[in-house]
Amino acid sequence: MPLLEVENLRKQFGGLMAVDDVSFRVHRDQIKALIGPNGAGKTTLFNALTGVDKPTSGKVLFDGADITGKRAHEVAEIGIARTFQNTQIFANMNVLENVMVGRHCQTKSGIFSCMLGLPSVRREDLESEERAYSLLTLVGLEKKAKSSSDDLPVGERHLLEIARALATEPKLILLDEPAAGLNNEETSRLSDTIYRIRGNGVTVLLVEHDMGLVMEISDEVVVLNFGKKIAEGPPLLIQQDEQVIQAYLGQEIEHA
Amino acid sequence: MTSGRRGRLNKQWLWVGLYALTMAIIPNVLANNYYMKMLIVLAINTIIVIGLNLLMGYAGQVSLGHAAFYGIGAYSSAIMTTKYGMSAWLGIVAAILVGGLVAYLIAIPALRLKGHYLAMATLGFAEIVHILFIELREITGGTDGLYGVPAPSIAGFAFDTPQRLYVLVWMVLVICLVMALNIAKSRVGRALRAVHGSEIAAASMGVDTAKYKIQVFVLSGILACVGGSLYASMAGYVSSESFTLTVSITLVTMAVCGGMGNVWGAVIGASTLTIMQEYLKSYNDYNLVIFGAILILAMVFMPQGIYGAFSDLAKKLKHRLQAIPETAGEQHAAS
Amino acid sequence: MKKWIALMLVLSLAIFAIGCQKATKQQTTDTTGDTKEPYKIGAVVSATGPAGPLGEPEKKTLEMIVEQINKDGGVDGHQIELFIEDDESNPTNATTAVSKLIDEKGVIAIIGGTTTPSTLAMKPETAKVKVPHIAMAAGIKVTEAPNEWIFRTAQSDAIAVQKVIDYLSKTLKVKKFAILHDSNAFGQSGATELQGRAPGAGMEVVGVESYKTEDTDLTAQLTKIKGSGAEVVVVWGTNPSPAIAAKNMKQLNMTIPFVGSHGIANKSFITLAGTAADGVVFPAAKILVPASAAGEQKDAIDKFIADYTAKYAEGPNSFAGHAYDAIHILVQALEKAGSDNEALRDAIQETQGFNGISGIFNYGADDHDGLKTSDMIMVEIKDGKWTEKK
Amino acid sequence: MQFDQLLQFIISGITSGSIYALIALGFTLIYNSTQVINLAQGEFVVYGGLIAVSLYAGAGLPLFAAVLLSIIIVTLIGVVFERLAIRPLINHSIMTLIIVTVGASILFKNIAMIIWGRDPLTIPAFSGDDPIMFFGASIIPQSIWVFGITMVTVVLLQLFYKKTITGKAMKACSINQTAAKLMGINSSSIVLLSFALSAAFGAIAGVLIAPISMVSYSMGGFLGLKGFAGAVLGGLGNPIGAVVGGILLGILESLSIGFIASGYKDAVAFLILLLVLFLRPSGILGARIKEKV
Repeated sequence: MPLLEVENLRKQFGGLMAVDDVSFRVHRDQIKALIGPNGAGKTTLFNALTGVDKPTSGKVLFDGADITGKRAHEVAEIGIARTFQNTQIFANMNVLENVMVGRHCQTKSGIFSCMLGLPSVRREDLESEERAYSLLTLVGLEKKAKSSSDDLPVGERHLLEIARALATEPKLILLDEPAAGLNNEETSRLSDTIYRIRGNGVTVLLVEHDMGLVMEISDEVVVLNFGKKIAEGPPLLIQQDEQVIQAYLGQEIEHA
Repeated sequence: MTSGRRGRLNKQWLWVGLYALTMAIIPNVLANNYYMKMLIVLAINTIIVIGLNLLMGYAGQVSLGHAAFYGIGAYSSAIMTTKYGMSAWLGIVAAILVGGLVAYLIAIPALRLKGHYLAMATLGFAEIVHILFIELREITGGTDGLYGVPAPSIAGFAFDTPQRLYVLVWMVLVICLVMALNIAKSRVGRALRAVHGSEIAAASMGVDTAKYKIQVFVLSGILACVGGSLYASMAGYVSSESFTLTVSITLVTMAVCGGMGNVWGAVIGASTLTIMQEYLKSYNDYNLVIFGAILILAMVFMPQGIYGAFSDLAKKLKHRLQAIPETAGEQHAAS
Repeated sequence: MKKWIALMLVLSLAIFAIGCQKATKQQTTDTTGDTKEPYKIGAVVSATGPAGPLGEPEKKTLEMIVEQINKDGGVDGHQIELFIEDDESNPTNATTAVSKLIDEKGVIAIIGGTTTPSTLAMKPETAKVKVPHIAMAAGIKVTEAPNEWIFRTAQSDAIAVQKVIDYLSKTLKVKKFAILHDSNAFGQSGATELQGRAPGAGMEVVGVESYKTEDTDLTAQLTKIKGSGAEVVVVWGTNPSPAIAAKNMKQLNMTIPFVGSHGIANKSFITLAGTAADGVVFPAAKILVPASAAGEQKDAIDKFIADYTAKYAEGPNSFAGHAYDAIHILVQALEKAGSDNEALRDAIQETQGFNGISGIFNYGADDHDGLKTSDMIMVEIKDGKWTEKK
Repeated sequence: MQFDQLLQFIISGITSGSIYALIALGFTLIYNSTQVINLAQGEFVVYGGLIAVSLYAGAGLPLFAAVLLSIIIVTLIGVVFERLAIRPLINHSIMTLIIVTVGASILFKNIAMIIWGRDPLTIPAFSGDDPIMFFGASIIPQSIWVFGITMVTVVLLQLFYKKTITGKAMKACSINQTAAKLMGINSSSIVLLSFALSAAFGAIAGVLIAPISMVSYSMGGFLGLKGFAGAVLGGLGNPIGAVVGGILLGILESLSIGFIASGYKDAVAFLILLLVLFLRPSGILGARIKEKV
């Protein structure tokens, strides 16, 4: 059974069909990439999968269960975590606390026990802190644990978001353009990190513009154009796909 | 690393202890009814602003309507005691229940709104409540208000003078402060700050944003009701004029001036502004002119509030101190 | 840079304010050497906030009279030291102000507040510590039991309302009238009282409409009253709304009589309402038409008007009169009984035949209001002038 | 209820509503350029009215000169306020800026009390007090002035937004400040302009209502509240929304006097405002807020 099944998903904004009848599957322990020219509907698709937006129609199955239309925090609890293209760092917290927010799904203390400062709350907190710290080490940000998250450069913000998403202990992580703003060296470190994430048993679905990275790490690629899926397959095949080349070329001509 | 965290926490409780002690010593130095009343008012404001800071500073949800909860607390107490002859304790319980319920009912639809729309909704709600205080004469006594609100008592000991009531208010204040600090550093506190930082990201981390927004709104509403209830016991008299839009705005001003997003900011803001407002009264007509000017200046020079300004200053000093050994050595060499 | 400019601007403002403060302090402490301890008297007025136009003349009057008394040698050789607190029209401030005056300043008697809510907030405080208290607010509850320590100099709403009821039923002989009132304490109390007394005089209240003090337009309320079949509209509020009502009535071509409250007993109403003020009738103290008073009371009124006008370049209104009466009654009692609180209270209660601005006061154990309906007159505005309506 | 009565209610509502609309317009301008709710907006109205009174009755200027000069002076006050108190904080949190406007409103209000005293003041109506009959309902000429000038103002504002370069820049700033900055638009002068314009709109409202409802130092808070409510009801940021919201609020109040009870008129108006917000979280004509991720 695949981990994630997307069936005939549609998302419409007014007259615009941003995601049009898209279906694909993500298998366990895969690294799957979602690519396409600007405005192809990749982020919209992510939003529809993670409950940020409600899909207009279609179905999302996760681990065999229908999660279509569930709210964002429920999706996170089920085991899908994500990062954001325009990073959504909690600027009012330090780096470590940002990751500790990710522990939210894995902890339980309610407002009353927190108010009273029960020992169980303290225990949970310490545990969260230790776990968060080790995740920061995983992405290489442990030295900045106590700095203000607002001061991080763009590249490190993406890394912080990855650590934060991992803190939810997901089965599937959705990465939205994690390489944006990274230099070559950082990108290669990122690909190591992504491999390590998969090594820890977390399936990866990523949106990325850096074709080098995509072709290097993904097992499979899905290509979207104008909201429609135009190709799916291993990187080598995709690179030769006529329609894909057309889509990207078309865009380049437009840009020029 | 964990030991460092422990150290920080201990320091925090040290501050709480110092604060509680100071607040307990003051009445022994300034023992007259007037100072005691001002101290009670200060403590009540602090309790309300602590709640408001959790709501605004932590969760980022603006309320321009907290005078309504303040009033609901005061009126609930007053109505229960003067109309139904209940004890003042039951009055406080009633204030918490009524206030919590009202806060819950208004929070569900209102917290779907964002930014200034939320501010307007809470403001509108407070105006409606204020009008009800005036118009429901049968229950609220109309503009004449309600008087003869009794003070609470335990086993024959009545908190009926400002000195005695202050003991009760002091206890409530310290409890509220500790609870707020506990929340602030906990999982829930982080969730609230996450909601403020980015609602979408918070939700994607599994934070049920709607739930937490409602919880913190209800909590801050309840704290304001507790404050109102204590106020009714102090004044013995409740009238709609004490719970106007101006009061709501003053409370928000206290929260912002003290420093948002930090419980101590609330304590500092409420204390400073309460004292300043009272002190400036001796300037008669110029009183509010000066107050307005100070407010503008405070914001221009301390945009992060008093707490923010001082913690910035402390950080800078720390850097300086760390830098001193080297530069000092150079200076010696030069001279 | 701009920050510093702003800082300097404000600092200078602050220094200016401190200067003013010192100047006024010097005024009050500039007294000739005397051996006896001064009598400390406290007052709480609403000098600012919505009730500011009422409280400010009260404050000015208190300052003026105390200055006069001190210049004339004080009370039995005691100078009077007056402490005035502004409650900003907020009862919460009134309760702390009372404590400040009693506990910090050590005053032996309290005058105030301006508004009914503030006074009601002060009432239990003065009673608790047994300090004689003379109120200047009109609400009926002010002197309701328990009233051991509180008296008042404002005409209670009961008197003003009775005056209006008499005028409506006996002079105009109408059967139906409508009420338009401010939703504040002054307006609500008047409206409640009017509704309570109308049936006894054989009249029916056919409409009760209210407005907020700041409302800019009252045509909607008046349109409703117009359709109610009222023969008279009674407007109970303070400026500027009754003036707006008078103008709006003209606009709506409503020709039924406009009867006001003593809240419009000031020149401001005539200025604001312009020609629409003509024909408006309202109950007021005799200070408005000094000729309506007689004997010693007339002399007192004339002197007060002359003194006040000389000092402040504007005439006093009836609220100023409340302050005049309060401080004089208190001083008389101090002369008689000294500063002991019980004795002072009894002396105030024994005040008989005091010729005040608002009337001739006769307090008693059962009467802490001291005034009768005959102490008020009905005033009509004719060509922008006040005349007694008989 | 008779037709002329109903019509009178609606006319009364439009009279107060037009004033709310003008104030709401001021809110909208500042909101668009800074995202700040200027809680001192009502004070501009008060100053407009009070300065006009001083110039007319005190300095003896002709009415229209007094009115015009008053508007100019208040505009300058708006400019000075922006330079001294808003400019230094423009990159700080919106809450900080709002508290600055709270401070300013307290400051302005009490300076006005010291200068002009506590009693309300008035100036004569622009073209007399004789009411005009309109299908059995009556209306005073000043109300027509208020309504007319509100309409003219909003039309001019729309033209300004559409036809002039500065106006287009202002609109661009309201949509996306960073992008506008990248396009070379000087957003700080746009902010200044928006304060100047909204002070001017406030002053216009002040001189227009001085003859109808008198002005006193203390009415700014109340008027500001109504203007804010109107702006939110219509949809923050949309000038047409501000006018629609303001007038609608006036009509709602006046109809609730007619059909419910005058004591509850504000409660009813606010209740409807809340219901509208709960159904349409960005007001009647407001754009949907959408966070981009």
